[in-house]
Amino acid sequence: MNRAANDLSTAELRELYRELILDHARSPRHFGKLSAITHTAEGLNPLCGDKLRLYLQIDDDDRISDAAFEGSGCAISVASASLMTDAIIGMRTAEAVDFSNALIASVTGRDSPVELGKLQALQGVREFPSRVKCATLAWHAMNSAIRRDHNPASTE
Amino acid sequence: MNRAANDLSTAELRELYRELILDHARSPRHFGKLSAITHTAEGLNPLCGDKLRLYLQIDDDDRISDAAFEGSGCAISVASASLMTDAIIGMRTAEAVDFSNALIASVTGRDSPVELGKLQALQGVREFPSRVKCATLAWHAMNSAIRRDHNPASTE
Amino acid sequence: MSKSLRQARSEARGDIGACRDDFPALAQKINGAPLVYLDSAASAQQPVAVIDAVAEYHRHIHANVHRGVHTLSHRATEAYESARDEIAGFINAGNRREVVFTSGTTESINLVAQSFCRPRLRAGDRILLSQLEHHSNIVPWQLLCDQTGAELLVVPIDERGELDLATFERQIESGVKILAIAHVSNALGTVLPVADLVRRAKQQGVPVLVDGAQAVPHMPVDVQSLDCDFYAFSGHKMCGPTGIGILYAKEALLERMPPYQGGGDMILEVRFEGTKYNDLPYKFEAGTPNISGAIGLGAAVRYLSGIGMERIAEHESKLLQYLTEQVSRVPGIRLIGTARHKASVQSFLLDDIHPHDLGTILDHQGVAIRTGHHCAMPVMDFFRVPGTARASLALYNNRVDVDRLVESLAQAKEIFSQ
Amino acid sequence: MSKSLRQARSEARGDIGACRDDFPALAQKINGAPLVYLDSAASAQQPVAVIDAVAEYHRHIHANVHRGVHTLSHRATEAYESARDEIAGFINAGNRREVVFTSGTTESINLVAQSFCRPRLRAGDRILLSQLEHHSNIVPWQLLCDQTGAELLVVPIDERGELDLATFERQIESGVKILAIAHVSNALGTVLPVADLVRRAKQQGVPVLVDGAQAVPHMPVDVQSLDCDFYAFSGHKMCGPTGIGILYAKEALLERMPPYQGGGDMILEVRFEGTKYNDLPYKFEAGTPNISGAIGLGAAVRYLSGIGMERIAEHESKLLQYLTEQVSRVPGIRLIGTARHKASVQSFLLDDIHPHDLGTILDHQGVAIRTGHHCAMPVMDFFRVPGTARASLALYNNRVDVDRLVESLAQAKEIFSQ
Ligand SMILES: Cc1ncc(COP(=O)(O)O)c(C=O)c1O
Ligand SMILES: Cc1ncc(COP(=O)(O)O)c(C=O)c1O
Repeated sequence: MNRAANDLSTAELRELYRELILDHARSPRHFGKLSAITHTAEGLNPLCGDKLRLYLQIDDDDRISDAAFEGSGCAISVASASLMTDAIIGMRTAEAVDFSNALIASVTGRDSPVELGKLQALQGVREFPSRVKCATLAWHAMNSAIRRDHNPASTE
Repeated sequence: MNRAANDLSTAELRELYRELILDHARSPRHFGKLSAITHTAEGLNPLCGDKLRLYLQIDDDDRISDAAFEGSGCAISVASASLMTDAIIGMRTAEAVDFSNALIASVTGRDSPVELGKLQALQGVREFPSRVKCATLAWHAMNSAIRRDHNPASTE
Repeated sequence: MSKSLRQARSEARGDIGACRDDFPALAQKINGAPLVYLDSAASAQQPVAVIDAVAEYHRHIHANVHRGVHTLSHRATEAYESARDEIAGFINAGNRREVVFTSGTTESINLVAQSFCRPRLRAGDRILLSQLEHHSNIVPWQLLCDQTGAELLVVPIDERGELDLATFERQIESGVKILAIAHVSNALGTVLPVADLVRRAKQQGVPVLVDGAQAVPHMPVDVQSLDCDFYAFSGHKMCGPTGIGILYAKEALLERMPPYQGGGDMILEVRFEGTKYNDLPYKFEAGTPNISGAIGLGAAVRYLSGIGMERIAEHESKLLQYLTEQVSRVPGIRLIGTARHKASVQSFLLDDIHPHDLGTILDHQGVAIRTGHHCAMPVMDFFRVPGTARASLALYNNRVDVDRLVESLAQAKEIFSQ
Repeated sequence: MSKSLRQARSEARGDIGACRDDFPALAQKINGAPLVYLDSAASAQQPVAVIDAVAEYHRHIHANVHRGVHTLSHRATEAYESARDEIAGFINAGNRREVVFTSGTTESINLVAQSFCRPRLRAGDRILLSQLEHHSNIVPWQLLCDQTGAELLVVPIDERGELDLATFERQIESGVKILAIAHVSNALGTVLPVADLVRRAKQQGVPVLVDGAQAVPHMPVDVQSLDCDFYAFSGHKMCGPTGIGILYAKEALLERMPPYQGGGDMILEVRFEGTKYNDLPYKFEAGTPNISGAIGLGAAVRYLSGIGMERIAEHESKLLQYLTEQVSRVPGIRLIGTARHKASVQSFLLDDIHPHDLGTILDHQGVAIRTGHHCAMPVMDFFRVPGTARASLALYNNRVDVDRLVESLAQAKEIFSQ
């Protein structure tokens, strides 16, 4: 394999596996159960066996007062779930769903990237179409949980 | 289509549909039931829907004392059944089966043509591989009848 | 004349004759004569675009689908799933989840019989078919009757080969649990008034399966406007590969149906204690699918759409009219199937020549027709014939084909007049 | 070096390396690097001989089979049926009637579950599988349990990925109605002692289905010497087309089994009052078969036989040994599947890198491996891993492929050590 191609390839890989992603993958935030759960959903990625359960606590004001997740998955899906839970706590559900849809559209490359703050780190998957499903799994699960959809959210 | 090819093709066709074949197809001998039936078998050709039932009367001496058939089929299969019933009446069963196997081998082109008398007329099918099954249907049915095999004889 | 010139001229004339050159199989000689292929109702030939799409898939794209992160697997999955989208668009399915890849019409019908009907049928329940069905739309229901004690009810046909609608009206009100009916008869060419039949069935709450094997290749089909619950068809009859077909089904029904086969890809999670099924349409696609078949079918759909199903229907309809006229003029011809609304097929008998003999004589002059029962024995029984000779058309046929057919019928008469 | 020279040299060395050039897909670059295809257990690539056989079939031979008198139909039938003969010879079936074309291993197993087992199972009856089965050899049996009230019994495996034979000995005597077992595990590579298992099962009168999807491509298989009742495999894993597979079954069993699907071709006679089924193997081939798939599979069998299954087995076995050695040396590697008798597959994990991430990093360097549960979730559960990375070999792989794999594992470590 020639060196130039190799370097390019490595650069793209480093873009995908940024420090922030690897950090969240190794030490996911909000990992575990919640004491009071109002909404929950499962996310399954049959492609690689990523599997997570998302817990939300939504208050009377329709605000996500707490969020957590359990499960196992690749670095991308775990980091994505970790970053997501961090981001959505405190949002109203409608806001969270809008944000989620914007993120999904952005990483699938359908829209031009929106302002995502830290979640910008997930943009690396745009060059890796087969990994988009990993990045979006938690977000699909959140949408299901808010919709109170009882089928496992699948990215297929 | 050029004339030479056309003539050749016509010659082969005339070889297949000889006068003797057309005559037996139009006026099949031994067509109908027998009054006393000791052996019978059905022959089916799923390819074209040829369907015949063969009736044999076999005496204590293992001799075919009478034979007849009913059913419908193409010119080749009806003529073959007609010629066959003509030929086997009076034969011992072992002899009939030998004759049948020789005929089948001959028209399928597996053996060099044997002396078949009138049945020589069936040799025309050798040039028409898709019609061999028509020519052999009655013969397979005869073999089944003598074996007392209760499945319909099929040429598939 | 160069190909492009000929094409330009024929396109200017508004006909689709030039497409014939896209089909390599049609350029060969058979028994010394140029092939006249009048057996597309049994299986159609493939244009180069389909042959090449399949070969190219295997040269550069192939890997197993849905389960891989590597590039080829991703490419193969994209190609396979785009074919589904293309097919969904072609028949105007509500969405891609309603388009299930099967191995053909036969499997599609068996799937509906076993997965949709079997759990909900009781002894004495009725299944309504018509007398002009292909065996593939009869035998699955007979097996189901054996399994459940249900009974077949058959809509009769008349001498033209049309449905007896008065009888249908009575039958549909007699407690039928499913209506399974052809869109176009493969033996007679009759086009059934499917939209009307579906409307009547719906009034009675009867679900409807349409066997579209002979319709999709020959006319625009819109499953939403037909409003049927299930629609089945085969790739190989529409210039696509063998071993691939489609079951279209309304999403709400598929959701409630148990899987037909078990295996890889149709599950989300397998434990010995129990298994979670995958989403639609995957729940019904167990095991490694016919990936190249799906891709070839996608290419066939693109090819047909490129010409336009309206144009194809018009071309075939004119040609069928010409064929029927020309063949009718042959002394001793008896036409079988003379419905007012027909597509692409004409069955006939000549004198007392058995169809099988006719087939051989025509073949010897390069003219390929089908002879026999056409997997529609009840139709043969109705007309009290052991079989028919059947000429069937596709987009690539033309008047020369019809003229050659008529010439060779004359020769058959000559040989049999010895 | 010219192809023929290279081929001559490698043949002189007695290896089969030159066959790699027969596979066009292997000559491409992926992400800028030459493709290293280590995913043949999911689906193998096709040699030109197979790609061309299928294209040539559609260019000059295609028509529907079994039902036509015209030349193309006859040629297509001959080609289709010769493929059956070739396959029968390849696995040493007793005769061609025992070789049923299906759409793949998955359908073959579903056919046996539904047609052979379903009518003879009662609530509480037992079906014996092993813990290393592919989902395609689990889910059909789970569906059958739902339908009949039968129960699954599972032969456990040990840490190496070998069957626990002591437990098997007890289980096989506990009133089992069928044993359904892999010949080679797709996730672990374990070769099961199938002939011994069959012998023990026979002593108890238990019929045996062998899932040979991962065996037939990699070693000589003789169904008569194995003495199993059913043997299932897929075309696409053995360099043949997708959408085609085989069910081998003993004639005496097939004779007594009801049809699996109903449709054209599997019948002799259809009346609404009842239907006569066709002879073997046609009784089990409803509808227009995957004709080009069968012909492609015939070509694949000719290609593999031309090289020789013994030579292929030897080549792969040496290469697997090399692969396992080289991979073991990578610090942080955990091998999954270390049976004493293995074929063509090595699963592993690297550090705490998720297999999916590993797959992406390798793919980015042109190395295609499979990652995930490999449709064998119970195996993953046993090893308490969410999935593995799996490198799998075929006749066309070589040491360079292995070396490239090892290099790219090193890069993965580097990326993850940030
Ligand atoms: C051991 C084993 N059994 C069964 C199957 C299923 O084969 P297919 O998907 O071709 O039906 C596979 C491969 O996917 C396999 O590896
Ligand atoms: C009307 C009709 N239905 C069903 C079928 C069965 O299709 P297939 O054999 O492709 O499954 C055919 C063709 O054979 C047909 O013409």
